[in-house]
Amino acid sequence: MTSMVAYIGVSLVLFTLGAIGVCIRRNAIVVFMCIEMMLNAVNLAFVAFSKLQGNLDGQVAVFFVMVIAAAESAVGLAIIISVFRSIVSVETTDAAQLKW
Amino acid sequence: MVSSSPPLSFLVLLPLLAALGCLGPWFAKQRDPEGRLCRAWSLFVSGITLALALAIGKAGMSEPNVLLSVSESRAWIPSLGIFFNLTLDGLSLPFVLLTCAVSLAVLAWSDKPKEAGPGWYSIILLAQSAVTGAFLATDLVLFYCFYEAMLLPVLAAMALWGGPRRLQAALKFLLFTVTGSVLMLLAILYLGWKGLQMLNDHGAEVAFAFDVTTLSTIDMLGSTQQLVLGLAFLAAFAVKTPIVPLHGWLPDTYREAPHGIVAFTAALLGKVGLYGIIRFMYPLFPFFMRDAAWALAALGAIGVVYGAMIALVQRDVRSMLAYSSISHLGFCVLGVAAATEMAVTGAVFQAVSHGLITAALFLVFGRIIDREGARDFDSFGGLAASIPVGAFFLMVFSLAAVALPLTSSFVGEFLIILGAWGEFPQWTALALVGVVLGAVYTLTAYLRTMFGPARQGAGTHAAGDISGPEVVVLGALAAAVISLGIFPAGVLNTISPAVEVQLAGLTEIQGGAARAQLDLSKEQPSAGQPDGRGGAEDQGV
Amino acid sequence: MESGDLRLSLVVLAPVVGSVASYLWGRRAPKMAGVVASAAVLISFICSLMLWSGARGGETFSAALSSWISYGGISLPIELYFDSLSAVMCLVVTGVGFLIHVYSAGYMAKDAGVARFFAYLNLFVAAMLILVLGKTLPVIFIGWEGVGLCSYLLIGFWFTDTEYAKAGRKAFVMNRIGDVGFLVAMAVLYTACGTLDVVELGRADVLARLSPALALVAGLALFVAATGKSAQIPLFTWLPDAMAGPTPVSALIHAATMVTAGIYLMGRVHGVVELDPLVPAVIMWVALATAAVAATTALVQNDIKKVLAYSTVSQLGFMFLAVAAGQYAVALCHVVTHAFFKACLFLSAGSVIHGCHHEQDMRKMGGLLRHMPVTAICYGASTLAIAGVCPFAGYYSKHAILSAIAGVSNPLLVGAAPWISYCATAIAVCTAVYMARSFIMTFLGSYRGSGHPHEAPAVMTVPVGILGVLSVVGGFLLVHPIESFVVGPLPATSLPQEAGGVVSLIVGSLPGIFGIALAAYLGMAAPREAEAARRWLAPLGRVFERKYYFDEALNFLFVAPIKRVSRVVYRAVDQSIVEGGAGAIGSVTQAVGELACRITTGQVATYVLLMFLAAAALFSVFSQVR
Amino acid sequence: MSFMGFLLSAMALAAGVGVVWSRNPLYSAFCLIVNLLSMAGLYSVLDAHFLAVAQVVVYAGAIMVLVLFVLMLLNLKAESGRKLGVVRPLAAFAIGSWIVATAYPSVVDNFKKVSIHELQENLWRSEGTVRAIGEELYGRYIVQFELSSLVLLIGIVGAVMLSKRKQPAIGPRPGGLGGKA
Repeated sequence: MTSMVAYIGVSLVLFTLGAIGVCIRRNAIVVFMCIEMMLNAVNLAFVAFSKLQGNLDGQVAVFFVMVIAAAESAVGLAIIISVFRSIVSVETTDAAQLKW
Repeated sequence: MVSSSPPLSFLVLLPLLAALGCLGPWFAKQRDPEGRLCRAWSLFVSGITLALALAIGKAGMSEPNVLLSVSESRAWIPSLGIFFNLTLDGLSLPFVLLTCAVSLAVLAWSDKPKEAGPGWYSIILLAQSAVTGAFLATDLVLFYCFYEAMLLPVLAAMALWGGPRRLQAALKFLLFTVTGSVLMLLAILYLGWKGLQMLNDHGAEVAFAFDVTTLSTIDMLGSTQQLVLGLAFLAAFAVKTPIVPLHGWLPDTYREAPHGIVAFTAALLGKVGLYGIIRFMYPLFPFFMRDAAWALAALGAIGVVYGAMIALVQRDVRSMLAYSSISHLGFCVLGVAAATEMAVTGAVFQAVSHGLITAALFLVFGRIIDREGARDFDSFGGLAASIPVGAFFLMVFSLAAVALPLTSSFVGEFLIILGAWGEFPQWTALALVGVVLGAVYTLTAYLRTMFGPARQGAGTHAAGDISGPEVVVLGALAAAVISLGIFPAGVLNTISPAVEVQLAGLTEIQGGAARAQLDLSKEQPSAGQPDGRGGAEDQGV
Repeated sequence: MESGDLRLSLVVLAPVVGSVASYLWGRRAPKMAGVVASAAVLISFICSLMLWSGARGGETFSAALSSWISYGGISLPIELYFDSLSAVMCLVVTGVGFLIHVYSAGYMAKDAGVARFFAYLNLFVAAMLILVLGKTLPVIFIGWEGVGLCSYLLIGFWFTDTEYAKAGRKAFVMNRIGDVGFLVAMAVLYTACGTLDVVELGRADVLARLSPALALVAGLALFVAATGKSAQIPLFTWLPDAMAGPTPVSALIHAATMVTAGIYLMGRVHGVVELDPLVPAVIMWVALATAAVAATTALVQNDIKKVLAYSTVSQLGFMFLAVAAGQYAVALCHVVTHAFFKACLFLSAGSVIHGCHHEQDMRKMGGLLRHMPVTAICYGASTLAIAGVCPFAGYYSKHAILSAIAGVSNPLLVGAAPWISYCATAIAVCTAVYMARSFIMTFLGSYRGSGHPHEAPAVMTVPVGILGVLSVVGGFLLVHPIESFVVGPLPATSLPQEAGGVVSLIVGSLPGIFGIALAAYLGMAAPREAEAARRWLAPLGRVFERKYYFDEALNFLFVAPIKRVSRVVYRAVDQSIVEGGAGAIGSVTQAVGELACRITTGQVATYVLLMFLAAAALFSVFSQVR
Repeated sequence: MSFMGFLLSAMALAAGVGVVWSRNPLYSAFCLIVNLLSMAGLYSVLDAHFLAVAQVVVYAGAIMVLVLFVLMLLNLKAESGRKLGVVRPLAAFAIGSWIVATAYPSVVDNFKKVSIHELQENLWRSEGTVRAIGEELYGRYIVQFELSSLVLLIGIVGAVMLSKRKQPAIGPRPGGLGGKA
């Protein structure tokens, strides 16, 4: 059963990578992709625990995460496009009007 | 807490109802333009309250110097142990009468700010009911509510009808007082919580967790706790009294508020602070009061000299009166700090007499300011000829302010000096220096206003000499000051036993066994044994 | 209230009622003000006489007017007490007071505020009587501040002139400084001895409770009170300025009654004063200095009232010399005789001023003997009395003082006794010189003023005449009887015996005669020597002229610094610390607020990073917890 | 951890780094696709067969296609020249490594406590199939399932509204979400 831990480790590293990506990258779409990656890391952990616990709750949770990810990507990309249309750039640093 | 005849809470409710009445439609602007009807209504109600207070006082005090104590108790939030406890004893009766008298005087005083409609009367009645409540409440939470409620009408009046810089003054007044009282609220909550715990442990069926008499009987506070809580309470009362370092708000407020309100504030709000120290801090924090006595007396004495010196160089009438109030109240603080029965009785008496005198002074100077249209002394002068009645009353009250014998303030001051000399000879001597300076600035003010070559008064709206209702008001106040000065025995007999009860906690821990056997029978045929701890030996000056 | 109490309270209440009545009645009929006021004082005088006859038999009366401050542990009622000492003072106050009231009815007849004047004057007499009849120190204090108030009101009577009003304020403030001493003494005596009753404070066992340090404090505090009221150094500069008031006021208050209150107080509580030998020593030196300063200043004054004012200060110095020597009865006699001749001098000066149309400068007078014979004779008689020439009143009391000084028993003073008596004699000579100078400048020589002076009306000259007679007869008639009469409350007088007979009388009045001769020689016979003396003494003259610069010194040491310090305190402490403090708290919170705003940079990345950081922190905390 | 699991994990991690590191967004998109596919593989290793297939269809198929489509629409080339600066990446990397350093050991020692379930390991070997997931979805999670459809609906409506070209003047300023440029 110790092998299960490895998957959790992988999901942790993947999640952190995603988070770092979100912090580092300026391009909105890459940020969006990193968020997707973080979601996937979480899904991996869900599945690993589902196997460990021996019931399917984990997998159902992953299913719902996917639903949410789908809806989120639709809306997210729409937002990115409309931002692009107004400031002709997809850099997060340019969309900085909400400042003190 | 036996509940006697209901009228005690009427003292608070009557002015409240009258105030709400004043705002009613029937007193609307167009129906009663000058507010004469509204003024009559508020005078009527305030008069009844004064009569009621006298009746209750008289009924409670059947024979001489028995401890007068009329009380009333209703459940308010029983689960938390908060009760609507009102008690009228020898300590609060003089203050309640002072409140009714000053409010009646301010209501009767005819010149109010022009733009103030019936709202003026309702604000003063509201303030009166709050101050009366503060003087009667023995439940800490109830006292806190009244203590805060007192602030609002004064604040509203000042912000609405005050002088040029009224908003800053109102804001500063609010911030100073509220920061002080919030500290007190924390202390109250801690006390109540601890009290509730102790009472439940003892299985008391009705837990008066916030009632000062109950709390003072179960001594539950270690000396460090008393220090912290005492400082919190002192913060609130020091701002209100005001004790010198925390008096920042006073000059601005007294400069900017309209005449009536500043007379009301000067006469009453300061006294609640002093009353609070005697009523709550002595029984609850005896250790703190004993240790802090020296510092408090020092602040009081410094306050006297500080206030007097600054009043000396003021050019604005109102700030001169403000600093003179600080100086007079510094004397009362010295009396309260000395914590001997005579000094505290003197302090209470001095506070009441200062209330009457300051109210009158502010009203008379208010009339002169209206008449001159200016506030500073340089534009005054030579008014004695044009307003002889005003000059006479101003002379009477200036002399009373200088504590001339046969006026009430001399009795108070004399008792404080005798009582406090045993405890703090050095601070009393310093306070006496302040008294001399007091004579200087008061007479200088009178000289620059009244004497000098006769002038008709430059004010555009020369308001003419004092006449009609004002003469009655000032006459009544002067009569009170003189009669209290010549026949103070009755009032002193009511105050003294009540003060002794308050100081019981303190004298217990100080004197210990020695204190108990010292019977107060008079060894000296003529004058009583000095109550101060000072025998001859530790008298070194 | 058996008859004694009724008459005693009447003595005090009559002037009070008189004051109110004369004001109300006087407003409508100015003439009646003087009449009502004088009647009231007369009633007091008659009651005092009746009580005096009782008191002669050693009987004492007391009357309680109100249970003033008596509750629980303390009882200090307003109680009057009439014994031989207060009998003498009462008779002087009411007697001289009555004469002055009659006089001022004429003097103030044409003044607009005559009703107000008589109201204040009656109130003053009432206050003085309370002071003299008080049984306990607080009751004496009531009178003490009452007379201070009335002198303030009367000095500043013509308040339209700011200078006069300022003089009134100066008098009140200086009295107030003395009163602080009185309050301190009362506080010390009450806390230590437990009583403030005058008779009690005479008893040895009560005084034993005072520790030596406290006895010194109480004694000095009482003397400070006396200096405030009886114008000794340094609190005497208000008396010359008090001449701003009408002349009858100066006569009554600043010559006969109020200024002697200090001596009465010393006599009343002589037990406390004598406890510590240092106190009488201090009194002796201060009194001597005051007498010297005042006498020399009077030499060069040209305003007739100023001369009399300084002479009063000097005579008060003499009285305190007797008090310091322990001979209180002798001091009391000098009080009585001084009341007579000084009141007569002031009233005749008043007549002169009245006659010369309010001219007070002696250089513009002269040769008034012809125009005002009666006033001149009375002024002359009083001058001789004050100079201490034999048959006149001054001789007996002043001579008694000089011999009392010589025979002083106080250990600290025995050594210096001879020197002090020499100085006192020199001062007596000086007194004679300036009084004779004033007589010569006013009444002899030719009239140097404008207009033509006229004799004062009868209503003014009669009281002056009576006082003149008293200052002649008062000496040998009253001095010895008074000394024996007041033995009860005051210690018996023990003067060193000297040979009786005419020789000692002449020797006794030598200083007076010598002084008068000197003044006559300089004044009339040899103007050139007078001029030379004046030039030679010029620098010294200027010092005397400016009252030894006491006024400037007091101003420089006290008044100016207090004002400057107050301004500095107001600006530094009040404005910057107290107001600034509140302001500072406000600006600090604002600054912190601005700092916190910096964090919202608008960059999404910054917010995410912060979220990430927070998540990390939370994670590490919770992972430890389990 | 079987060999296949190890291999797929390595691929996933490499692709993850690729997504974050690559300059051109297109390359990071492709790396993400590789990552998603390797995740699908891992699911099947962990017997979640339905999810593996769903992953490929939903994530790789739908979402990534949409992302690529947007990338083409906006024809983004490589990042503009501006260097990213040093402070922020360093901070992010430090925090990331801090999380991994603290979280992993605590996860490991917790696992030791939770090992009593091995017994049921072979019991549900085929559990990850469509039937089992279906029974679960339409059994216990029926409410959540219906709600998820609502989420999808909102997503669609949102996307349509946001990307409409000519906005009627409903916004405070003409021309929709005005900006600096």
